[in-house]
Amino acid sequence: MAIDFLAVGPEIALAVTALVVLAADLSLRGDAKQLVNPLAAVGTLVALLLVARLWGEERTTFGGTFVVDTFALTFKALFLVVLLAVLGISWRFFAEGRYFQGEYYFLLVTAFIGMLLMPSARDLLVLFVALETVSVPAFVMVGLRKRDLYSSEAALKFFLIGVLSVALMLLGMSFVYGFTGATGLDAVAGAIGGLVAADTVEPLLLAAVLLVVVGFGFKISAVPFHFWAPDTYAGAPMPVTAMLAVASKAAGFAGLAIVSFIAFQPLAGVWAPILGAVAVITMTVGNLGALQQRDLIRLLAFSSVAQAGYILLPFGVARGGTGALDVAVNTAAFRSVLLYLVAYAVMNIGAFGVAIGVSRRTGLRAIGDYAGLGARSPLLAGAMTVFLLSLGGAPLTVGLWAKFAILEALTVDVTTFGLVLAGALVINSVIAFFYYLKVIRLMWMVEPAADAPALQPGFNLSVVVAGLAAVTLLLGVLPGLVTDTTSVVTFAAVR
Amino acid sequence: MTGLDVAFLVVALITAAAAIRTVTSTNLVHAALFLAVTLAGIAGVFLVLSADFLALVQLVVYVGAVAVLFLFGLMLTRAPIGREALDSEHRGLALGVSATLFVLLSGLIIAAFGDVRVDVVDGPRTADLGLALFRDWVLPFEVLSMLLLAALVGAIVLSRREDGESGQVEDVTPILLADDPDDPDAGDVALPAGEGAEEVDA
Amino acid sequence: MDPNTAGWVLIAALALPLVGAALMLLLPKDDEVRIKRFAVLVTGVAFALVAAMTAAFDYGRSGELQFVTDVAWIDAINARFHLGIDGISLPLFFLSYLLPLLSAIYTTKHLPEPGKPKAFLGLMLLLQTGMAGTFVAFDLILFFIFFELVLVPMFFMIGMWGGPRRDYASVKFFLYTLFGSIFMLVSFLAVYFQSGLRSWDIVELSNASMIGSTTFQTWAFLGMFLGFAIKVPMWPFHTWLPDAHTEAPTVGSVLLAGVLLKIGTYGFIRIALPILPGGAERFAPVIGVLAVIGIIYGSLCCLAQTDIKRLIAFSSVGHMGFVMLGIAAMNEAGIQAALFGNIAHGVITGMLFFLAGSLHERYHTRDMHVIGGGMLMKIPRYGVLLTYVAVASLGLPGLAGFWGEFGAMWAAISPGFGLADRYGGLYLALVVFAAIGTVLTAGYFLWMLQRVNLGRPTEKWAGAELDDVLRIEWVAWTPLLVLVLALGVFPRLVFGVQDAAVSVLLRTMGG
Amino acid sequence: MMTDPSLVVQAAWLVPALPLLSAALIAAFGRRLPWHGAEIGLLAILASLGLSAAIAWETFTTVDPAPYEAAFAWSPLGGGFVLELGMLVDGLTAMMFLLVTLVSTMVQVYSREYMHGEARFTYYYAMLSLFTFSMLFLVISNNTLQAVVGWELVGLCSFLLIGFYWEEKSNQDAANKAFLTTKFGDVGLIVGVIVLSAGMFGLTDTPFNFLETIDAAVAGQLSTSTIVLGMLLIFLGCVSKSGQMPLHVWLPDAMAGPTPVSALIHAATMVTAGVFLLARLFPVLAQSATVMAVIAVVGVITLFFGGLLALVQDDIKKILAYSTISQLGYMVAAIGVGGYTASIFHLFTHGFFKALLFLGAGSLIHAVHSNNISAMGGMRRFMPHTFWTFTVGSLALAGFPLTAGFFSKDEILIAGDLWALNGLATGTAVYWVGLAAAFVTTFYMARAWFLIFFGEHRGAPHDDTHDDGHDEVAHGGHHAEPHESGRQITVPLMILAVLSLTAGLIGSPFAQERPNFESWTSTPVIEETTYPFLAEFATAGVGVSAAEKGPSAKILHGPPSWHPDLLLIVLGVFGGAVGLAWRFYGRGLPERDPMLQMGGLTRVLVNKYGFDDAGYRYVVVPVRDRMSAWATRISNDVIDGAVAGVGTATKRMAQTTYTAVDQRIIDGGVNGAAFSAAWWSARLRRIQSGDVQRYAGALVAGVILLVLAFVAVR
Amino acid sequence: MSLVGPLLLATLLFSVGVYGIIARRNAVLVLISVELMLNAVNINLVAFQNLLFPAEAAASGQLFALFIIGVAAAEVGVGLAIVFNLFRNRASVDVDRVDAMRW
Repeated sequence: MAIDFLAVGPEIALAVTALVVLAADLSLRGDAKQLVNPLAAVGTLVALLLVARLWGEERTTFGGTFVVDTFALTFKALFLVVLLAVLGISWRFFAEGRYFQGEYYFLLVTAFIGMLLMPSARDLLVLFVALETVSVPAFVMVGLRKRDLYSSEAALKFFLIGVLSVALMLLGMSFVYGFTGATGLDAVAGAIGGLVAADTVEPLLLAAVLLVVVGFGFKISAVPFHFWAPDTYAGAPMPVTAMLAVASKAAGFAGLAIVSFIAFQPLAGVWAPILGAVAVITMTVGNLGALQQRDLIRLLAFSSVAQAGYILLPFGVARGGTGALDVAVNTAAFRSVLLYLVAYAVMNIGAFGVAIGVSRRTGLRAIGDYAGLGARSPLLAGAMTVFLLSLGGAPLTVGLWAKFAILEALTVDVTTFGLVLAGALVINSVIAFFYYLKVIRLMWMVEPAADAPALQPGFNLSVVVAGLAAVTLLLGVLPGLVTDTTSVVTFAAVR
Repeated sequence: MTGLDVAFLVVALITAAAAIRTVTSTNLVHAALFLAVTLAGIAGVFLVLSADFLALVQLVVYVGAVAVLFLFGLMLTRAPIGREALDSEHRGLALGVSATLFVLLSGLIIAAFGDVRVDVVDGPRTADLGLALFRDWVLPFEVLSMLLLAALVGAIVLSRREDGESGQVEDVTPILLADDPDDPDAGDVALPAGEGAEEVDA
Repeated sequence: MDPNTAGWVLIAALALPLVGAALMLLLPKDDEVRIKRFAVLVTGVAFALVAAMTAAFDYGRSGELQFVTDVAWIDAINARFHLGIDGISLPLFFLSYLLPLLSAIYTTKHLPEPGKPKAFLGLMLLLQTGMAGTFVAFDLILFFIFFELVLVPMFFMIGMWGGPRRDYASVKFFLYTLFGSIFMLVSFLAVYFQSGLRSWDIVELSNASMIGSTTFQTWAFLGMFLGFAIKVPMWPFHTWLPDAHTEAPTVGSVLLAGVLLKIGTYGFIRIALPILPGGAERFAPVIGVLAVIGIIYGSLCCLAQTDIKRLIAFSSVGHMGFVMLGIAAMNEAGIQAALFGNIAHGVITGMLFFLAGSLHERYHTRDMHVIGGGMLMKIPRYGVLLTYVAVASLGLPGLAGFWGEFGAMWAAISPGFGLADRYGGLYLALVVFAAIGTVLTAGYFLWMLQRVNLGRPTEKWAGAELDDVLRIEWVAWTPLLVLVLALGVFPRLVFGVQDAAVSVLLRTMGG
Repeated sequence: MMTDPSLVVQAAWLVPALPLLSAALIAAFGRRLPWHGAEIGLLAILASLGLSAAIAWETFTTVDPAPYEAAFAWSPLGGGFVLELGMLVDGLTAMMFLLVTLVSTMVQVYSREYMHGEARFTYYYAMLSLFTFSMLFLVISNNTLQAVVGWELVGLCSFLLIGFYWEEKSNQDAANKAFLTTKFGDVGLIVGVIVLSAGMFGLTDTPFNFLETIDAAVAGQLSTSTIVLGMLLIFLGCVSKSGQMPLHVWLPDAMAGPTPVSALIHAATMVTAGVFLLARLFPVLAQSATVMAVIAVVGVITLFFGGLLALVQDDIKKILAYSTISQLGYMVAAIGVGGYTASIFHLFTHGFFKALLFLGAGSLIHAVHSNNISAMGGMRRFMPHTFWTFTVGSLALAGFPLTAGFFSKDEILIAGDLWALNGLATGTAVYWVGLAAAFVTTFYMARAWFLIFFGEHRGAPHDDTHDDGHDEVAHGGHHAEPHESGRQITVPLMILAVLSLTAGLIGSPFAQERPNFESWTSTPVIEETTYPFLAEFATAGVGVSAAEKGPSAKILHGPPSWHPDLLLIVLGVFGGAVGLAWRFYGRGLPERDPMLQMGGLTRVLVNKYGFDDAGYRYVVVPVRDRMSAWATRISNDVIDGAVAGVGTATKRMAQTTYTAVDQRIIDGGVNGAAFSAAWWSARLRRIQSGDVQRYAGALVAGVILLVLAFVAVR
Repeated sequence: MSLVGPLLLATLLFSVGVYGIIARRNAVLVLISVELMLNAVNINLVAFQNLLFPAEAAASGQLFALFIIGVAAAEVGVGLAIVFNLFRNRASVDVDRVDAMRW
């Protein structure tokens, strides 16, 4: 059995990059250590090129546990671009903060290996390992500000909740294995499909399905697995927060999508309404939580919880059947998740980028510190405005299309439940604008404090932020650039 | 009830008792030792289930390494001893949650597998395991190696003594948390409506 | 330019303000005079272009789309970039180019605090594109984009240049409208999928046979209803309006009343009714009742006001009630009246807000008690203008306000779609109450005039130096003042243009 | 259609157009002209008068005139309906033209002296012209909607002229009251027009057209409900505009305007618009017994009780105002009893003698600087011209035989009598109450006449603040004695006096041969109008020949005829009333006015039956003050409360002031939701306790719940 | 042999682990509880593999357990490192006191 090395090319490239980074870190001294950042970026670009090379192909290797298709490649491209952006906003932060740069970049790249693996994995075991590969380095990265109490605390909370979730997920996987005798997703789906057809689905199997979802629920910080998120986001170094909020979450969604839409698709009639309800609760809790925050990072954390709720919504209308309409609904749901994640990545990293730009030198991150940002740094404030409006779903930003895609998925077949979910989305969007507008208002409509320190966002960060803002607006006007790409992703391709 | 059942029952009882003592023991060292017993008991379970290789791995990795690691951990953190010191006030919550979980899952398990009995217990042989590992599971295996490396590096980074690579603490920009949890008003960001209402009062 | 082929003109007209806004960014920040002049230039050129379009418009075919552009836009969801203009759109489109020009002229003299003309005028230009776009977009998605696009600049306009409670007002404005518009989007999507056409094209969907079941239509209409009714605003979704108006800078109020509110009624007429006639038929009595409640209620609230700007704002609730009553009539005359009411309200109330703004510039208060009367003595020309516009607003025949109000009542006496048989009595009652509303309207405007205009100036103002109408104000206001009279005397200026288009619209509804 | 209408008739549109032009010209250039704009107004109105006279002559001499109608499409209204802008010229139009332009001319001439030196002299003339235009526009209209336009414009001009002295609050209030009261009636008018036009849907594209509506009604194409509802609502408009009870309250207050304005607007023209409209639509309302009865009853009530009110007035203008109300009551009552010709004949004559009386009163006021008859006395010595013209006017008003008022009032009484003979009680009421009111009329006019012109001159109080102050022109210098007004005032008085004496002749029994007033103002449609309901009531009667009985009867009018019995009765009434008045007032103002000594009756009259008070207390105050507050409260406590949830909405229910209430709006709506959102969020965040073990517990608990949910869903 | 026995034992161990995570104050003891949970899963996997699917060629169950052991080791390492670091910062490893960030 030959291994298709090209199929795992991006992963290999990142693995090599990780090792090179580690080696370079050991051999470089002082300020030269900064160079590991461009080194990692080069490796990422190579991986990106490999993704581009693979684009449009469908490959399967490792005995069917690893699949390359447009769905996976889209995610991989997304992760790699996010990695580039995170590298961009990390450079100065880590270089000036005198953290463990080499190790940080090594851990970062390693975590991304896990992410790249996630959308390709077609086996519970591989999914588990991929998930852990994302998590374990993340546990460490969160605690990288070693002398900082908050950082340690954040790491501890993240770790404990993460491990607990993984344990629950493993328990579920073990039961799934017990029922199906397999860990390959297709095999699991087949076995479950048989059970569904024979109408011999044990409640335990349903419980197991739910438990498997838990692990991803942790990654995507869905309620009630979201508790770590605000605390961890607040305590972690900001680039790590950005990574957690975006990449790690996207990876979680990739995994969740695969598991739900492939392995457990025959049971969709059971898990869809529950996930829909969880989605509604998640976005509500996230938005209500965000309303109260005075710390921008925590606000963004709760906001990202809410966003997770939005992304979860399409899962709520998933169908267990295989009729034409069912496939259409599932495909739309699937695509909308993907589209939203792309949009979400762009706007959220941007927002964190601005937050880093404001607080890296000053340490200021209270929302109140953003007063008059428009006067102090119009570009940062302008970009932040764009990102926040986009997060809220304002027109001419990519955020609108993301929400649009979700709504589209909910209404492909007009059902009462779908409309309820849509209604929840509407109401939550409005609540969300409350706190987004609060920040925007502060930035533009309040005079800056007299002693507000000067801002030096730095070149890399500025480029990243400006680029993301431009992309946000560009995709806002021409969403076709993404929607046309994701439309290639069909449900059949996932199957 | 076969001999296997009896053997399992004995081992299981020991394991369970040790496990419970692990989380209830008031003495740190005792707890760690009970953990070792539990892990060894699990190795015994594996043996009864005729998973010899796993039993061995269990003994070597867990009883030999992990339990010792925990012991070191306990020593290094100089934790105090005693129920109040070892248990938080969440005991009630913990008991409720875990008991419910146990009852729920047990019920479901019995409902699902209550009538499954197997006469011959025979798992894959060790050679098959090796073959499968490098035939079917080589991808996760390789990734696991990266994971272990990352864990190693991470653990070293975190537990290394120096502060930052230059050893200078003061260069670290402190985080100014906006939310002071001890401030009762924290987070009560005035809503616009609130402002409006105040105007009326004035 | 040939209206059959010259789609580029429409695009150019839409793009001009955007380009202008971008160019304005290049001007030096401190050169206020040049920035203001540039804004006048941009809006002026855009208006000239639209005026030329109006001239070139083929009035013989006002029921058909002209200046059409229809190209692919987002393939994945079949959204198209479809622009066009017909008899229904034209007057509103014209208005959305006229008012910004006048606002720009007005701003050269009265720039609201805290200055920053570049940002202010830039936002206004952005707003203009959004407003104008809604009236010519014939793709639901495109419409939605323009519809939403309006929010952001208006939010900033109110929030940065508004009155003391601007924060509150701006957020309220934004959230209210947003709330409705997303429901509207849900409805759009439902229609998109339910129609089976996989098309967002308004014309195509309008011409389609009944989409979905009656139940579906009702629910889908509810979604659109929320979106549009909040924008209108209909009672009881109106509560954002007085705040937004009161706090907004003068120009913001003018554009808000003059064009923004029209988007809601336009949406009803252009989208909700033709695409979902079944739902509309079911909703019509509800709309009618809410509209009339709005008329009475708005007038009553006006009676309680002391802030003149707030009074005008509440009067909008009443006037838009008449517009909605026309829509509720579900017949040609009703739609005609609604559209006329739209235009008339835009012109009159826009003018009233100009006046209220200038009043504030002079007296530095809008409280009628503080002003205390005697304005007709102190600044007579200004007083005469206020009387003139107020009288127009209370629906005096011969001025613009009358035709929309009368037409709506007239149309409602015999509503279309068989509503006359089922709800004849209700509609008669609606007409009666709407007519009573006109008395209340007259009441508050007369009381306002009495409190502001008549009598002798109080001691506080007797010695004060107050400017009568300035030259720049004359320039900015004259077109509106003329329109108020012209529309009143020649209602066919609007009725005639719309006639064919409304007939076509009603045909697509199958009524 | 009139065959070959003459050029004058075709040019009838010029009659309203000229005043409109003049209004615009005066507004634009008036200030710069030597007469400050009055010359433009005069020129225009004289031209209009000339044209009107020509049209009147044309229509008067034409045998069996059919209306001349010309119109063009004003605007499409949607649904294929067209609104016309057009003119309908027939005898009625011509009569109104003549009346309006003539009185307007007199007033404009008169005003040049009367308003001399006014700061807003130009504005005044512009408004007069505008008013004249509006009235003529209403009169010439060929459709109801156009008439509504004119009607409302008339109302606006009235508002502007009543409030001419807007510095004083009382005048502002009077203007507002006039506008709003009539506007209230306009609700009826507008809805009525709408209802009537709705009846025409399907019959025509021009549903507002008068002639088509009349034809349809006569042909029975309009449903009874349409006619009853539509006409009653339109009548509501007439009630308010023509000062019928109970919406007459604005008319006395409207005397706040300059006296010539009162003469023009509140005596001769605007207030007759209602009667005109009823006459215009007479064949329609003749289709319904209900409508006729309601109109008659309202008219009867007004003509009597309105007249009573004049008994206790001291202000000469108020006396005339109540007299106007009473006389309008006669006209309306006449319509209600089928006296089409009688009604508009009285309208015609009343226009002249009431304008004369008002202008005469103005002359007096001009001289003594007071409106109060108690401040006058013995004026015949100072102002001989005013005296004799005023006397003529009073006689005409009192219906002294052979004056204009005598013929027209008699016609009304006769119409009532004929109606009664057909078995309709309203006719009886009109006849007897009409007679009683004639006594009252004569008495109060005699009272005023004695008090003003006889006895000693009591002199104007020097303290100007005693006056209502609204009508006085601020003349420099002190007048020791009143003196006669100038020629620009007296000449119009004389012209009008002559007309008051002679105008009745064309409708009198002296003019039984055609052409007379009846043939002038009737059209074939009117003449052939039948009362479908009359058959039910018909008994043998005079005036209705046996051949005409049956399912319907010909309209109850014909060539004027002599009624000697009535002449005697009228003379008796006149003599009795004058005698009584002479007994009370013949020797000047008694110390205690007997009119104020009638106990309860006086109180009721002085309180104006409580209408004004009631109107203010039960309509204005509740609407303006209470309902508006309620509305705002509803907005907050109910609407937004529903959104916001009970908890937040009821928090400060007690606060009733507007601002406080408005804040409830704020708490409600989206922000109310936000408030509750904030409330929830404040609670929810406690869950985020910071304690990771609680998180873990919550997590597992959540998992358990979800598992249960899963199993449950299954 | 009955399948329920090992499964119930696993469930018990898992629940005990959950109890420990929530109830134990000392961070190291919490980590120990985590190990209990992971081991419980292993029992499940092995029981299923050897009792239900002994012939499965990929030996997924046992190998899954093997991977879990490996990952658990990694987690213990990282977890202890985090706890040490926390201890250095606070001189305490009481989990329930670590609540500087909340709400």
